[in-house]
Amino acid sequence: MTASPEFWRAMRRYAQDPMAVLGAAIVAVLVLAAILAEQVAPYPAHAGAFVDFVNANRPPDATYLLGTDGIGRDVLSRIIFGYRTSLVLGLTVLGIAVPLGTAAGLVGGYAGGRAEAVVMRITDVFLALPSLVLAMAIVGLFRPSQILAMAAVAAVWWPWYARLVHGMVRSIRLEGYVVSARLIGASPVRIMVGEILPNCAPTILTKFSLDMGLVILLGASLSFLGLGAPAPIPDLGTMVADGANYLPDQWWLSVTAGGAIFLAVLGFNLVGDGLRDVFDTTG
Amino acid sequence: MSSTRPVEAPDLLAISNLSLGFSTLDGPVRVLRGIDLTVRAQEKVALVGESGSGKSVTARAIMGLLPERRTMASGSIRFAGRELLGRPAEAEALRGREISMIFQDPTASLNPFFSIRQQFRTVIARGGARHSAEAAEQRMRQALRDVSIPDPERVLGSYSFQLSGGLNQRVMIAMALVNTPKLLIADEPGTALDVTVQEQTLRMMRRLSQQNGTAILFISHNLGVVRQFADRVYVMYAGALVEEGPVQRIFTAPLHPYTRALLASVPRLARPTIPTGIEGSLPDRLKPIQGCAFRPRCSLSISACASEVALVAGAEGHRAACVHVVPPA
Amino acid sequence: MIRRVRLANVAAFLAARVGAGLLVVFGVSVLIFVLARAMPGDPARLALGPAATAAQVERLRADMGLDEPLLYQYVTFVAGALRLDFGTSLFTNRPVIADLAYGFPASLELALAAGMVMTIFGILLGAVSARFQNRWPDNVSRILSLIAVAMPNFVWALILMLLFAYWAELLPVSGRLSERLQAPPFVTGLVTVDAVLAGQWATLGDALRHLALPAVSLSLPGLAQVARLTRTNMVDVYARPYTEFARAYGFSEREISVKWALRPALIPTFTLLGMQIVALLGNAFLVETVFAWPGMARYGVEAILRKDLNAIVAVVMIVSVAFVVINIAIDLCVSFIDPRIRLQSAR
Amino acid sequence: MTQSPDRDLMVRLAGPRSTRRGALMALAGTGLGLALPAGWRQAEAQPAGSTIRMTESTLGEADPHKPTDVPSSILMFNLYDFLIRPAPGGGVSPSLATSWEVSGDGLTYTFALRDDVRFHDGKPFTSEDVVFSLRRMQTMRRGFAGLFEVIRSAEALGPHRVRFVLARNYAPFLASFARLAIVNSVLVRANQAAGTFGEFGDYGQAFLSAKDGGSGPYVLTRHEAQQETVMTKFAGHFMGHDPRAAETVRLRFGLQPPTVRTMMTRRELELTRVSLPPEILVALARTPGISLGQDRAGSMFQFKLNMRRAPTDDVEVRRAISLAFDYAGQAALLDVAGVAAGIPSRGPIPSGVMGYDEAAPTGRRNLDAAKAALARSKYGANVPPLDLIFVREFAQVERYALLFQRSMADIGLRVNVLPIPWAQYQQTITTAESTPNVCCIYVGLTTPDVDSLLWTSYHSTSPATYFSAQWMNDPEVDRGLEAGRTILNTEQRAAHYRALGKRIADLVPAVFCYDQINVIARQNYVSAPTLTDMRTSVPLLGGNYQFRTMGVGAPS
Amino acid sequence: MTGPALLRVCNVTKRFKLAHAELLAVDDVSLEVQKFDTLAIVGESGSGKSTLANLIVGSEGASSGAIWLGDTELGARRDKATRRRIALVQQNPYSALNPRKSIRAAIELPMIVHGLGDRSARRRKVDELLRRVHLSPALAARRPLGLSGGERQRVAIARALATDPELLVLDEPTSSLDVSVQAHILALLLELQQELGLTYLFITHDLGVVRVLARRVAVMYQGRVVEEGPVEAIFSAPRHRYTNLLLASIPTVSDEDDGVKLDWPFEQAIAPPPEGAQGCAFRPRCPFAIAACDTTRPALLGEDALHRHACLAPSRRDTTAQGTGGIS
Repeated sequence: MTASPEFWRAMRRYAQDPMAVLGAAIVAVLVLAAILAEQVAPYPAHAGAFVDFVNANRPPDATYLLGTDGIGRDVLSRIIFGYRTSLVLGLTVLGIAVPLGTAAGLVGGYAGGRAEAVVMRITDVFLALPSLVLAMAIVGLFRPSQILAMAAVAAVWWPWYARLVHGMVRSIRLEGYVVSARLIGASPVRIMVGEILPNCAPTILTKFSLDMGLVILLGASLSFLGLGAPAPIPDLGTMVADGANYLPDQWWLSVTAGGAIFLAVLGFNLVGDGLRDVFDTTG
Repeated sequence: MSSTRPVEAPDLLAISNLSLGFSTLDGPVRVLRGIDLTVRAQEKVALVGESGSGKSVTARAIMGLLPERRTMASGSIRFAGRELLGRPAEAEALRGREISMIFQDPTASLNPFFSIRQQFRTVIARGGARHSAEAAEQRMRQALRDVSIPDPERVLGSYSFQLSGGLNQRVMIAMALVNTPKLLIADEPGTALDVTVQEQTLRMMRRLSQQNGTAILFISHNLGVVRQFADRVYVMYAGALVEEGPVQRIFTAPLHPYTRALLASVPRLARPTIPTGIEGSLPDRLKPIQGCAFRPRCSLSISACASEVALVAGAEGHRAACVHVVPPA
Repeated sequence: MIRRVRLANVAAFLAARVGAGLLVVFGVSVLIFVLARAMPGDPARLALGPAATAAQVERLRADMGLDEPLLYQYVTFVAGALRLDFGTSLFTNRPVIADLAYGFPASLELALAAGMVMTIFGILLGAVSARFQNRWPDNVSRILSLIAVAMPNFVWALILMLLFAYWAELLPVSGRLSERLQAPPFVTGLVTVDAVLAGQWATLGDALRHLALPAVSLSLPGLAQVARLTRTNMVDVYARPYTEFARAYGFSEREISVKWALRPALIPTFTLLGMQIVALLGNAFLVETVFAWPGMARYGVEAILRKDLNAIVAVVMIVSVAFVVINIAIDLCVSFIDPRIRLQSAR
Repeated sequence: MTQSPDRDLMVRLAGPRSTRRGALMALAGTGLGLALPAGWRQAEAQPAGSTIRMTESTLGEADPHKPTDVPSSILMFNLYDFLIRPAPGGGVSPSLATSWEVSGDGLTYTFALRDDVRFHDGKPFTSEDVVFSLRRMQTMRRGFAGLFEVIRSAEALGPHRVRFVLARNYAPFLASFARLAIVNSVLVRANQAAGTFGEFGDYGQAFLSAKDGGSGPYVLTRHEAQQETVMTKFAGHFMGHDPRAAETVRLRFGLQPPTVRTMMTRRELELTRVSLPPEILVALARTPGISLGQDRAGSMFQFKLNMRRAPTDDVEVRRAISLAFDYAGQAALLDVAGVAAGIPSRGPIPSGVMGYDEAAPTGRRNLDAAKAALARSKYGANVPPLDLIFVREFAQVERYALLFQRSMADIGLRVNVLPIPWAQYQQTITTAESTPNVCCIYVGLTTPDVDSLLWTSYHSTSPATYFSAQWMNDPEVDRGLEAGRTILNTEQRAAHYRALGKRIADLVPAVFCYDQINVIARQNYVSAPTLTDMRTSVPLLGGNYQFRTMGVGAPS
Repeated sequence: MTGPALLRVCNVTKRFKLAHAELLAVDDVSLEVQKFDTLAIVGESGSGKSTLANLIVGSEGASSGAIWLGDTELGARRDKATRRRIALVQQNPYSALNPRKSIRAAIELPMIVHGLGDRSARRRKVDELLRRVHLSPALAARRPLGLSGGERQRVAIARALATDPELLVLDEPTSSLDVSVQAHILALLLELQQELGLTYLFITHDLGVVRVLARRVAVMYQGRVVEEGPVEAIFSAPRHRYTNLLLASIPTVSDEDDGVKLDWPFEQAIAPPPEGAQGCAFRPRCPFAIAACDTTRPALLGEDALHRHACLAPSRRDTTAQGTGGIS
């Protein structure tokens, strides 16, 4: 797809908001760090099978900028690799939840009547389930595994998208172009995908970026239940959760990992806010 | 400056050389370019122009309703001698007491979460005088009866979404006038309503302003309505005034080519002729305007139009910003 | 045409909501029932331990009805559930309902308190943000709410505990009441409410002090969401004609922000709160763990880990019923805030 | 080891703390918006009185005849009495039974019982209660019931005499009685509900799950599975209490390490039982008024290797693993603020237990030998990766797991490490197929007899528990274990088990890491001899938490 | 000028069920539109004109009665062949175009849905349609965002023409445009009608526009047609008082246009409509009512087939206007 003038206009508008630009910069740095972790991290080996009890629990110093954990691993290196895990977690969960929720919301919102009632009641059922319970139940069905845990989280995450999209579809379906397409005789699928979906996309994208931060956080709860990434793969959520056990003496463990999550949440939130502002006045 | 105008009453509202700009994400936008406008006490003045001409912004500038932080303004807005521009506190002190406003869409303008009574009571409290609950109630009822609402009690207990647009319009007029303001700004009143209701609204405003001695600044894109209502008319185009004069002269002997073209665009009931319309479109708001803004669309444009054109006085307080206007000898 | 205030509208609205709620509860019950039984691992074997004989396991399975057809099990379960009989917990060997009667009020009290903190401070932050949009109070409040959302709430729990209990020793660390105090007579199970009912003010104070840290840490991540939503809605409401109307008619800016614009902006916030309550009850597990709060969430997690079928199903059902009830309550609140719902016939 | 409060230290502490407190109070006032009247502050800092509050993991039922875990054992040891009790340093000593006679063929045991014992409700203890308790255990077949399968008949020979006839020789028999809690038969019968046990209904399960039915030194007064279990002193106990024994014991469930740390510092806890991360223990050791203690419960830390799953089904692979493990790295982990958290193991039998071979070598790393062993294995160079699970709740185990992973990397073995919650852990190891290659776990004696550890771990017919995660099926070991039960002579038995231990070690069913000592923290005003004095500690899971023997001074 | 009617609306009624009542939006309406003719349906909000348009374009189904397009009866469910023959131009050009799709995609959609032409044929057709509505084909690549209201409405008209329809339903096509732009759109519509031989059904509340565009007018009030006839006759000599009121309320820009005056007090004329009255719905606002107006709902009748009205006491007019018939 070639960049339309509208795209560049949106980019210009985005660039006007310093906070949004800051957010984009943070996200860009984090994503790059995650991709290039092997090159960027001071001690790449510390993300793998590594123990060094001699250097365990060292507070931040020149050698280990953010200190070491109880196993003697460099916290900074693990945070950089942790971004990789967390981003994969976020993308996987939302990669399942967003299409699922969007499809449900589209169908429910556009079909109306009985189909809508059915879809929205199913959505409500999932909303009424405690997410951790469902996650654990699904994981319980099989073996504890991170992929399954992610699928389970996605299972409780999609209703939010379904509701969001549903609400938008309810109003967009009354727009002139949708009415027009319907009167022409366009099929419901064509209308939903061709006419309505593109107009939901900005809002979905905005929520997507906001949710990235939240999903990263959820990793912490999952690892609390033993559903995090398998050791020794660093995972920001697990690092916060584990590090919290050593508060307040080894404060740097959870504080730095928490700060890393904060940075990601902040970055994605600012990007989301910026996107919303851009799309708000465009749409 | 007003030497050619017959002085009937002191200026209630005097806007001089008002320029306004907004900073937007796409860049700065100039919306008003040196507006001079006066409303005398008890006068009915119309500000007419198409969408994007800046007439609503003018109204909001007077009321002090523009977002301070993103607005760049220069010039002066004086109300009864007091400067309002850049002094939000001054404007706020006047709002709802000395100056009132009616909006285009009455139903959307009333808060659907509060009953008419709750909103009306706040408006009355705004009047300054302390009223007992009973007295306030009486005043609300009387105000509603004044706008031909036969059952004020029922209306007061209702919410805007329960009432018809016409009824909401009357409620809003009653609220606007209950504190006997000196100036009423009416922004496209009744545009969203049916013609019969619009007609009724105009009649009511005319009657009440006469009763209360309220001056009206009437903002509209509908030339027909302006003709029926106003004593004096300002015509705006692209953020600037292009013509000003008594209503009769504007409609019978318009001076500016834009005014003439606008009048020619209105379908006529007497003849099934196709109105001519105006070719082209409004200038880009992000780009600075040089000379007459109407020049690209004007069939009469000459090279002189490229330089700044000031309002030139014609007969009977009639002025227009066009190089073709010849001032009377 | 002025429509009369129709209570019937509210009643019809409520009836529709209750009906939808029942459907949700039904859906949840089917889902969790099937899920619980689809879990691998024999709950009977797990409960009886490795020493039990196969015959013993069979007997327990039969006692639990596990060898009946699924549909029959479900019907039996529903029949029991309607009498509030969820069977016996395999872990505590007590009726599940007795365990829940102990844990649920504690969790509910925590979730409600967190919900209140979340609502009040979230709306406050959001309203301040919206009123001073893009100015420093807005930025401060947005950063604050981002900080709140950037830590999982059990980490908040630990941090707050260290700050206010370890260093400052201002607030208690664990439990619902100090050991020296007797719990007030059981009425609602919510210690604070029961203390008020019994007029035991010292107990109320103590309960509130115990509640403070868990509730705040449970509320923080959600608080940010409430603040964000409130901000968005209020910005939207500020852009509405009726806000301009209010300004034009001289309503004071303060009054607009605390009354005329706030109320319309609260509707979506309230709806979010209703949906958040499940998250609160669910996440409560982590906070309950840190503060040794004797709640249901911990019980639920324990039940899942131990495949305590009856307990799992009961916990989930209770949560979903709480979800439905709280959402109906919120809808009712909303219908009183929003006269359009209360008065307008469905058109 | 001072038992009086350290006032000087308290005074020293008050200084810096108060400034921090001031700043944070402001924070509390504004940040939390909780306007608390001044009088409410510090309400919690009441004297603990004679209370012992101890951390514990969740405890389902209080029924003494069902569970097998440590928390339940502790409850059992304090609420109930037993015919015998484990003696410090191994062996048994009289308790409810004053003496016993064993017939020449070793099949008949006759116990003389005390006649001065009363249950908590005042009912005198008789032989009927013993028989009832045994029947209940045998019938319900829960918990440690397997220990009593060997009993062919039990009969009361009088109110204070009871006789057991065994089906075969069973050397560990006497020790088994450390796990037969004697319940009040009258009380239980009176409270039995409908159930599947014929005239015994539910055998009082519903009643005993949360109520007291014993004669032990403490009475169960409150049992909330989710929060705490409260016991109060039973003044009429026949063994008596330490003069300063706690009036109340509260077991607090599921507290997180930082919570424990805070509560210990604030003196809202007297004793920690659940293992804490070493960092927390170090911090607590530095805290005035708190010192560390050791729970020597005869347990061991092992990496159990699944002998029926590739590649750990090959003894050479297991040997390679055992040789590759970094024992020196482990040694570094065993020092917690100068207190040993364990001593290197010398085979499958923990120190201080019959059969322990002091001459056997401790583990030693030899990478060359490990690589050679690996090369000898049927997998050669292509050894598939190993799955390792550990219990999440055991805070420090992850380090050993990662040390293991790191060690194996040196001989080219990949290890996938997975932490699993305890309840799921138990489920994962129920079959050989679902059991991963490596299970890190603590195992210990459940009765004072070595058989209780070895049989459950290594006999091919023992039920699937976390003990047996190596799935050994070796006829020679089976025979050795069976023989060990028939040898009545203590000396001979010890020699037998030393030999058996060697045989087991040769099969490398596990990496025998260290004999675990659970490091605990306690307030100095609590005296707990079993946790501070090696000579009084009992090598038995949960055996060292006898609150009767602990004392509480005034805190400050 | 009388040929076969292209559109016939026969006794069509549409009821909406509300929570506590039933709304009769369209009440027994019969109308015909000749081929190549333009019928304007005028009325205020709530008169039922939009509902009638919805029934004709098929976004809703009638409660009773029948609508015929030529020989085809139009139900709510229609096949594509029928849908092709009717196109709708909507009121709001800002909502009529999908902001996320290019102009080309918008105009192409009907062709794609109806399988008209291949890619390149469609491309040519889009360019041609754009030229036909006096827009540059270069616009095709753009999105609606930068377009003015007038340009958007032209695009919407081009889209409506994409399937070569016979009947164009114009739902207030100029009411949200500026008057200077409106004039161009009106001119364009007249031009297209002449060039393409289109038939227009024109829904509006703006009588000024009607004068320009329509040849016949139907005035609706409370769901019923109260007057129907040639545009000159209606404008110069309305028979129904409601038509009279509408005409008199129009704010005009010159004295010349103030032909129709209200001959009873305005305040009375705008009294609120009654609920559930038996007789003529306009009765409470009408000072000329006779006794029968209270009980009889007048039928749409007239002296001749060309000019009908539903009034028992119509205003008496000199029939001078009739002589001028015919549209220039």
